[in-house]
Amino acid sequence: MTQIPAETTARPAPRIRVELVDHEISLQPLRDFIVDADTGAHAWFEGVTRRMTGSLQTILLSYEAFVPMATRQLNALAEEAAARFSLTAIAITHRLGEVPVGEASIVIGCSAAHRVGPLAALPWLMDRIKADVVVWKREHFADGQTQWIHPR
Amino acid sequence: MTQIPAETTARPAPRIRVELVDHEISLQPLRDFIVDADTGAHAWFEGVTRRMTGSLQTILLSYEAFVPMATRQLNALAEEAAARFSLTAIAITHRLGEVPVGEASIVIGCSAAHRVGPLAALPWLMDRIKADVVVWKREHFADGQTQWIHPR
Amino acid sequence: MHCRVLLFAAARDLAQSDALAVDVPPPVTAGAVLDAIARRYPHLAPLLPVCRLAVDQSFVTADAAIPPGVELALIPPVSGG
Amino acid sequence: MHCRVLLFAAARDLAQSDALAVDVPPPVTAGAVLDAIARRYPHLAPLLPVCRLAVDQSFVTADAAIPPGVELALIPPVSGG
Repeated sequence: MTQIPAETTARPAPRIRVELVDHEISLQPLRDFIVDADTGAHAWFEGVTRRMTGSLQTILLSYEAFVPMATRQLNALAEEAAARFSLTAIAITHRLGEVPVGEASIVIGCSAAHRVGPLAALPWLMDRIKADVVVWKREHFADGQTQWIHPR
Repeated sequence: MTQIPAETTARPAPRIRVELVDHEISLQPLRDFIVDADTGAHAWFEGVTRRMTGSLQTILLSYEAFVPMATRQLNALAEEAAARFSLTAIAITHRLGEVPVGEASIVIGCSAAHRVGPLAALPWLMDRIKADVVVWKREHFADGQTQWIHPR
Repeated sequence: MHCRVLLFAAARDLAQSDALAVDVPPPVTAGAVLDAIARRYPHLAPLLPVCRLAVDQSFVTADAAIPPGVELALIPPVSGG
Repeated sequence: MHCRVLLFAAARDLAQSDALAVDVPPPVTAGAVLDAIARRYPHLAPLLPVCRLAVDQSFVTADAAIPPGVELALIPPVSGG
């Protein structure tokens, strides 16, 4: 935070919140973070463990991360998204450890005065996260097999 | 619902829920509606009354609709989005009447097995809704003036 | 043909009514209905060029024929969402 | 140069350890580190062509020089989100 008094015409710095957590992701604190009286558009993405991948039944996914690097990457992506898409606030939470079917592994929320930026930011962020952020998913199938997912 | 037993390979019809309401929009029923064990991706948009439009301070917005036509249009758009973006479920709620600063006038949620469809569906739907759905917004400014918003 | 037309938003405020009625000489097209409204309700005339007509809750173009007994609605530019 | 490299996901399972150590002859580049890992840990060799090396938590290309004292991490294809 700067000590210089804000000018009313100055665009405030975007608010950014990045977390890696080992428990179920609560939406309410994320909503409280991205909402303010001057944001008219809020967009959200939740990635959730689903039951079927092709004909294989998933029991749960477990996620592991290189935590300090992933945290740094997510903060950098959030900063870049905020600048590129004129966001007011952005929150990214990735869950690590076991994530049962129906629960979220990632939640991204972002806000701005108008809808175009937040709606464009979500797919951009998800593409970048899936390409580069050092988090790995392991599938646990109903037949007892497990498998690291290393897309090529 | 059909009486013919579902084949496991058949793609079930998308679930669609459209509502025009005159009270604050609750997210939880919408989440419950779009979530199931086979949807891995949920995307959301909330349009919220914001305080400032340019240098004018908004106290609240009020919305009016040609309700039967708007309901029909939203159902048609939801059907088209579900087909175009391979959605599993889609929920659109538009609030009518007065919507104070910080509360949502519209919430759209949609889900699918994978993220691309829901993320592409939201901006497509919002563009179509803003172009064609027979809902009108009236701004109530802090100085007591009101104004119908009729974008050209 | 005698046509009743539903009004909304600024159009309703300008007309101070949620519907209006006009007599439209044949051929009764959507454009002819809008022209008849402009003549009969000069207060509405400035808004009409940006309005659409909905027939039985579907938008139609200006050359669309209007059969008797349909529901007509004057649709100013929308601003939902 | 003696290099310690952090391991994750399938690479860690294959090596049965969360880090490995290799001696890399000069010039010490990221590519030379990966080559040294492949020779010293043949179990890891099939995964290495799709792995990236991170130096002090930033990805580097194969020709990047590796100075002493940095933190090295072997990054298999990621699958977060």
